[in-house]
Amino acid sequence: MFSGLVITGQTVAFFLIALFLIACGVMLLSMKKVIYMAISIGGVFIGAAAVYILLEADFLAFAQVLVYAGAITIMLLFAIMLTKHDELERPAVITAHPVWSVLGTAGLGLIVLWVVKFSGIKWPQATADSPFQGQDNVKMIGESLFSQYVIPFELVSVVLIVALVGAITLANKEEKN
Amino acid sequence: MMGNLLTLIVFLPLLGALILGFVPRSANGQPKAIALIATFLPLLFAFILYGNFDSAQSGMQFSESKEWIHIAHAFQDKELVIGYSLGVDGLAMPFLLLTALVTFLGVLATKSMQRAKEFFIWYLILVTGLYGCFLAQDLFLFFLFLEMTLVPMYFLIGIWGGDRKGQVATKFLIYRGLASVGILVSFVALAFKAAVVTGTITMDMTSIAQAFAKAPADAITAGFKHGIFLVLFLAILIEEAFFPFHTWLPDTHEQSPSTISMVVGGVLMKIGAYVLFRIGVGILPDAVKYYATVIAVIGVINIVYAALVAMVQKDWRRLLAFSAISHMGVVLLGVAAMNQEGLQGGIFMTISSGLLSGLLFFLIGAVRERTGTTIINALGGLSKPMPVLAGFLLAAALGSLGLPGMSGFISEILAFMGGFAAFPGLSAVGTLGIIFAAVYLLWAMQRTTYGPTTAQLEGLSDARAIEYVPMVVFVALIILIGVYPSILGDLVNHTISSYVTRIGG
Amino acid sequence: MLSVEQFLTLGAILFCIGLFGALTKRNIIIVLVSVELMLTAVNINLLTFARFGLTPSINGQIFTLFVMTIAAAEVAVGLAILIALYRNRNTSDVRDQDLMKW
Amino acid sequence: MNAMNGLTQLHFSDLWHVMAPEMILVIGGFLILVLDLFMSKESSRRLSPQLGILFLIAAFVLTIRNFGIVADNAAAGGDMINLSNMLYVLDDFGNVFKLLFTAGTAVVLLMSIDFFKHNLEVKVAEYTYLMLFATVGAMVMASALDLITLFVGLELLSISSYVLVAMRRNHAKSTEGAMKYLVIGSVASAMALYGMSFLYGVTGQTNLAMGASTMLQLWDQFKPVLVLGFLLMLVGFGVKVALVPFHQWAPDTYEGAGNPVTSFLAVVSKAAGFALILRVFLWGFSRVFGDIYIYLVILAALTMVIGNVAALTQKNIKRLLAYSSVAQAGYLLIPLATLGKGSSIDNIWLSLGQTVFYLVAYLFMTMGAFAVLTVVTRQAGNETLEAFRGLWRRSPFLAVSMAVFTLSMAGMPLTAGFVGKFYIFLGTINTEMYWLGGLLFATSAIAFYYYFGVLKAIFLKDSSVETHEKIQVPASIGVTIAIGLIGTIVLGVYPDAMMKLLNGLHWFGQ
Amino acid sequence: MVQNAWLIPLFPLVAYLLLFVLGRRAQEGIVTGISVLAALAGFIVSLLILSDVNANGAQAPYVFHWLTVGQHSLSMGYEVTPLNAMMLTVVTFISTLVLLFSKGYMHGDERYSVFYQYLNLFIFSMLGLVISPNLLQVYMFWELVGLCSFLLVGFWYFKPEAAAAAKKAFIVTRIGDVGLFIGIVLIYVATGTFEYSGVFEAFQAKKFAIDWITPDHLITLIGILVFIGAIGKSAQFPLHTWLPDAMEGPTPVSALIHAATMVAAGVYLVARAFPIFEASPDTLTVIGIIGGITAIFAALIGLTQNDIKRVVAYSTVSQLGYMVMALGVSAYTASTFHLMTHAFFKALLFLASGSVIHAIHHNQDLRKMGGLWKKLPLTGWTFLVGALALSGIPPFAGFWSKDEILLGAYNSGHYVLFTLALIAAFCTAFYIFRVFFMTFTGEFRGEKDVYDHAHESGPVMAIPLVLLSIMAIVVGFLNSPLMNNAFEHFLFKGGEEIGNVYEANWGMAGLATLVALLGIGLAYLMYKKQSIKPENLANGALRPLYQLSLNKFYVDELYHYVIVKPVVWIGHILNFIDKWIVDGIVHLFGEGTLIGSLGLKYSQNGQVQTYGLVTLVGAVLLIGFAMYAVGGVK
Repeated sequence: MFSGLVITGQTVAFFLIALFLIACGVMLLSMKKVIYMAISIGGVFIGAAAVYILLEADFLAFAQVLVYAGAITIMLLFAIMLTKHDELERPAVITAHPVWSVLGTAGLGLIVLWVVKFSGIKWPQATADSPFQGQDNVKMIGESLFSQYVIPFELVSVVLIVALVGAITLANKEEKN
Repeated sequence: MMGNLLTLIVFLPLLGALILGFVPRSANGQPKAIALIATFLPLLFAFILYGNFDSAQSGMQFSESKEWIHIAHAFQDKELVIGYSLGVDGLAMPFLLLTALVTFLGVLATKSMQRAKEFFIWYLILVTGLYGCFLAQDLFLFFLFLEMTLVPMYFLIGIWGGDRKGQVATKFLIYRGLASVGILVSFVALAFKAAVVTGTITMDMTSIAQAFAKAPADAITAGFKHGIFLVLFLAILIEEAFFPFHTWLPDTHEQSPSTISMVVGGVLMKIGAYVLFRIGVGILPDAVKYYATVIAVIGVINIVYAALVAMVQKDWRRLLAFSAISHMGVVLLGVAAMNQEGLQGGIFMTISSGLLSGLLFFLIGAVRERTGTTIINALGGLSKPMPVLAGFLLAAALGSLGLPGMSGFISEILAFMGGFAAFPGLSAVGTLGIIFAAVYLLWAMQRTTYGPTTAQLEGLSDARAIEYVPMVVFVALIILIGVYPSILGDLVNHTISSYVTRIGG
Repeated sequence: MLSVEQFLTLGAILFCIGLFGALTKRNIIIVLVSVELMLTAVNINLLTFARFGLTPSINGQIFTLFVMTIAAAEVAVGLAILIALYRNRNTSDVRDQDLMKW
Repeated sequence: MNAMNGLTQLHFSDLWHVMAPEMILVIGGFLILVLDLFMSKESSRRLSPQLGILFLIAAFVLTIRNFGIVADNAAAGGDMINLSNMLYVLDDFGNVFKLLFTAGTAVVLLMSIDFFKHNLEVKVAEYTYLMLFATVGAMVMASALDLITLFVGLELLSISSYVLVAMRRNHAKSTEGAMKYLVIGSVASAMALYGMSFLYGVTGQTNLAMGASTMLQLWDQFKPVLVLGFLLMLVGFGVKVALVPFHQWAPDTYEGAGNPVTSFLAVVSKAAGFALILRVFLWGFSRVFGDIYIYLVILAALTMVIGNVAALTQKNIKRLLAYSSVAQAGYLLIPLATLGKGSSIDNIWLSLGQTVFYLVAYLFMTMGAFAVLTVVTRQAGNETLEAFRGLWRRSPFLAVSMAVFTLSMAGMPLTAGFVGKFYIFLGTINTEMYWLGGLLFATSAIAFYYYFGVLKAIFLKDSSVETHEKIQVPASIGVTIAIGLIGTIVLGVYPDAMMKLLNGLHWFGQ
Repeated sequence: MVQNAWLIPLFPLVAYLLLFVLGRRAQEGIVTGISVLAALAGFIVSLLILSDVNANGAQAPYVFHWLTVGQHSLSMGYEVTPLNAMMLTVVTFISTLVLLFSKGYMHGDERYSVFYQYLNLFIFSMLGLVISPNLLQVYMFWELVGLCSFLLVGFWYFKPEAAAAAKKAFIVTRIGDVGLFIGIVLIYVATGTFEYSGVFEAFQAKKFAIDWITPDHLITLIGILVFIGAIGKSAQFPLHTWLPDAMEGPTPVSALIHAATMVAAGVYLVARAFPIFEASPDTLTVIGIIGGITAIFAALIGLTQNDIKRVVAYSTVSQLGYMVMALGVSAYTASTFHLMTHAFFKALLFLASGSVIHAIHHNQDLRKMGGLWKKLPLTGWTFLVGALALSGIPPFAGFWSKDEILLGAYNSGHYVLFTLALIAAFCTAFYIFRVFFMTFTGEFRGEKDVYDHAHESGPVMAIPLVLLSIMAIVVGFLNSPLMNNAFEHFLFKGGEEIGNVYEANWGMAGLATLVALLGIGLAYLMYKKQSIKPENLANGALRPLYQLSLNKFYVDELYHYVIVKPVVWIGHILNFIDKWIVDGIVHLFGEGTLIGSLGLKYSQNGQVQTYGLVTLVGAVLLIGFAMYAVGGVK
């Protein structure tokens, strides 16, 4: 897996970030207190933003921090506060469910891993020169978004309206008639 | 005038059902009157057709044909044309008459009952389905009518049946529902295969038969024919209640009201035999020939097995059901022989069994109406209180066990004449059925009409005037066919000859 | 040099963690969070391909943008539903939600 | 080219030319949204659904107009009418589905009028425009050729649906159903996206039309990853249309949602799912379909069998219909699956015709059934089969209608359902997948058991409801039932008109 | 005249239909009148035909088309040969008398008219059988006479024994009929025709359309199959058991059907179709052996029976055995001649017995009779004539015919058969005179009251007895040297001779007479003189043999336990299989599906995460399978 891997700053960063990401993910799974879980997800989002940067998607990394680590995590916290719950996850009853879940997810993971690494697919050689060399990430996205992808862009606005209205409709308090 | 007679025959009952839908529920007697008219007119028309039928011709007569549904690209780039086409040939004619007769007499035989209006609505829908099955010249149309019989039957058993009606209605429905799968698969496969030869797809039986007849050997492989025939045959085994798929029939007979038993035994279960003749023999004769031994073995198993089981039945209706299965085994033997005698015997036996079943179930229904039971041991000495009914019952039983001078005999001997030519050993085993039939029928007769009359059976009334009609008509026909079989033979002779020449060539 | 496979592997691991969380965590909020984790994994995939794919292009980044937006909308609606649900049942444990079964 | 090199400019006229129905619905949605702010609560409640129906009819009409445009274009031999480099296309495939969606949603709204009367907590205006937006999402799924756009459309539909299911927010079952739908739905979305990401990774395209040719070249080299992507997408979409084993959310959600919403999910949402599946797999994978159709066959077979078997012992009528709709999804998958074996262009037209015909039949019978169900269960106060006991006495009209719908679903002749099944069946024989065709009708035969269970309750049993009172059918429901009835019977007795119509279509613009 | 032969069966048919229409309430006088007239008319036509045939010999059959089967055409029709002209005359003659006799015997029966209907139907069928020109038609009438036998045996349906006997008669004969059925079907398959002439030609040419068996074996097979039909109908061993039971029917029925006509049909068939049998020596041997066994077997049983009608019935079986044996040894003339004489004297014996039975209130038990000579002198005389004829005492009819049979057996070299026949003749003489002595001599052993009321029954019953007695005396002369074997000449008029004919042998005649006289003497000693006590024999050294004979060699029991019971058991077993296994599997599928459905239903546990898990596992399986199938990139 690591054969031929040249240790550069980038790779070190990648492995550190990956480690952080996975650790946050595992924390998310293993934490008992809901609030800690919410915090660990924040970690995941931030770690993901770092990966995005490694992948030369600066704008998206920024958006990730803004939307996820910011908005969504805050929203989650609100929701957690709005809904009372037992602080702790109740102790898991031993059932077949987690076993199967492990098997299922591990199975999927292994399959994907096999496809990615062992199925004999020749992925393109990664090159140092970015395809986006010298171009402004934000500008590229903007141009593409407002020309080629203007239709989905408009549609997303409708989606957001739906989400907005839906959230309000469902979550707001009972009107007093 | 002949132009639309077939359509009238098929749809008059349905029209009757529609009209019945608007009759107030409280109206007494009206439903039956309407049902009588709606089944009598087709009977009348059927006989008009019979009168004008040219039995020297082997093709379809009185055909009506309209294109109905066009399905583009159904097969490769071709358009499938489904036709609304009706017609009668020598094969269909006897079935048409049988249907007309049994369904009309069925109405006549129906006693007053709860929810009579609905009964007759379902009944008339059923009748349309039955007519359609025998008159349809388009495989799709046939299938449609076949499915159409399922729904009313479900209700007729389910509402007016015996103590296990729910279970039996469901069994009937699903069993036959599954059978229609095989029928549909084979039908469409046949149509598509024929299209390879002719270049146009149609579900018209005649054109498909012609396509198969003249197809070069490499265009339609033997393997294909054999496979399709097996699928079809499996369906027929269910439709026709052959061992080991017969168990729906005794249950259905046992649980149905007697009118429905008449129709099931007289017409409905004969659809399978009709398909066997029309499609099996008519379109896939090579496959029938190929599987002849299998068919014959199944036929003989049915003859003997059903007869043996019939012997120990305690209920008349179950006994008659097994008796019918045994008789239809003879049909299989005749078909397996694939010669003129065997096929003719098969058709004779089918029609004969239809008439006899109709009569027997009518009589048992009449007995049941009076005594409240069909359990053989609970009856006895019925000749005393009801000599006429007992007499007719005896006549029917004798006809059923193959007494010469009645339809059963000529059917049996023709089938065996064919059978012995092709499968002497199997046929010899099959003749056991002739002995067993005498045993179980006479034994049941002995315990039912003979012997001392028990006290509670004394003083029961004999046949009413109206009940003479079905009895006399049935017996007259049974004897007519027995004495002068040409009346049936001339109808089917040409059609069968055309089948047989195809096997030869 | 980093290669496609490593990023894809990371994505797969995250996806599976998210999936596992969605299937086993009892708090609906965490379940929703886990789904977000899965979507993040998808995003990593998309961006990897956008950068290192056979034919790298900006499309992957656009796709990611849309996924993020939609994910946000989904979470918003999810939380709203949760609140409504909570109001009705006074619990946010996903395993208590079995009024309807069989 | 200038600095705006590669940028495509969209003019409103182009948009209107291609997307008029979608636009009119979006406009309508916003209009209702705005009007709701200014109107009194009462009048908003009264007016919104009517307005919604009006807009849907407008969209319907505009879609019909689009047929003409496509036909003219095809006659002139022009390229496919599209926007943004084939991102969004105008063809009869999309048009047909749009007709289906608008008509379906219109009927749903019609049914909803009665629903609102009995569910005062539901916010009518929100409900109405969410329906319209959801329909837009469905339309996008039918017309987009771009993964991103398709995804957005899918989510527009899904998110609207989640909210719609939860609309009876004081109703524990509704919110629970919504939650289940949302959890499974978003997991499925994630799966589908994961699959799309692989597809994108190999082709470098989000556009299906352009990606397809790249894919054909790279198929052998990247087969595992492409198949993986395909299957992940299949799983994701499979959840949306409730294929077995991805179907388990459906009964719960169907039961929890209000009747009109359930019928929306069962009909419009499912049809949209199939539109999506057809779009993606026909455009993206048609040339390599021979390698992958077998998975569709497996799923179709599983779905037919499990869906029908699971329904056998179901006593709750809504859950029963849910299972039934699962099973129908199995039937609907067959036309696509058979394409793997018969890949000639004629087969594609046949498969499309089959799918659409069956969906239309399915629309009529399902809508009708849900309409009857609404009235009957309300009177009985429960949703079990018992509610139908002796219905023939209480309301012959409802009884006969329900009988027709049920028989149609069971695939009895002279109903739309039968013709639909037969039509699909033809494809299996055509491609010599006899067993699949056999299974199609065999499972239908098994399904007789539960469909006739409904009929049994209606006709065989006597009413258990103490009062034998006649059921009053509200006008809107009555109209819905009548539409269903006429559609079911006309398509069953004279399918030729519809067949001809389908045959005359320029499915993909040509 | 021969072309009008169809009239003969038509008369009784018309009578039947007329009576049927008149209904069961028709007056007895009218009923009898119609029937007797019809039969009489038939008799007269028969006589005319007889004379015609006597003058012109056999003629080609008259046939008409009946049914087309492909290239074959089945026909129906009628023909007259010397043999069946003889049969027609005998049948119509005896029928007339029996119909007349029945007026007295059945007087007052509730279903008097029905009885006559059945009788007329029977006569029609029997005549139809006789004049059939082809085997198919024979078979049809063959079954019809069986039906009438069934109806008439079970005439007193309310008696369970009668019902059982009727059923037994039908079923046992049907077993034989199936043999015949297969036989004629094979004949059709082999030769393509049912017509006698065509069949005979084919059998001569030995060219058959059957290839799975050599022509010679086929001939034997067909011969034996057809003969099985005769075994059933003519109550030959081992299918003889139905005939004694059939005595449950009214006595006129026994006289007509179970003595004179129907049971002789088997013999008639073999005689009529003799070329079929003649073509295979093996068949003839089988026929001879079966006949011989039957003759001695039934005679031995007849020794000990206590029911007057049963004794006569066993005698019938035995005599039929004679006829069959005669055919087996190719004594064709002797057989047919015995067929004729037997018809007369056996009908006479039955009617006389009937007269006795009628006189003593339908009691048939010999042990309750005795000393009736004084009360019933005419009956006694006529019975005596019949008994003498049966015993073969010259110059009564039976003497001539039986003598010829013995001669035939002896001359053909079948000495075992000859010996059997001789012993049987002894037994015959013994048992019939046993009956005679027990009935008419000694003291009445029944209730005195009955004895006092016993009297002759008037002319309707007397006339038939007298006429038959006369026939029983004179008819034997027809084929005696005294009349220059007129019968034989008549029989072969216009055709070839069939079978072997031997010169009369007075030594053989003496031997036969001696044996008969010995039998009569023994009976005299035992039952008249009582110098040998029958009880002593029965309970003494001969007890096992006595029991064996009394219980009819346990054949019925054997059949019951070896055939009937097992078949019924098989039926029960198959019914069980049908119910629990064949239908059980069906239900298993049904129940299994429902259980599966319940499983699916309860797997729907309301947990969204379970749903997700199922989705995931399904997806993993699907994808795993796919990846396995794809198998990586090469």
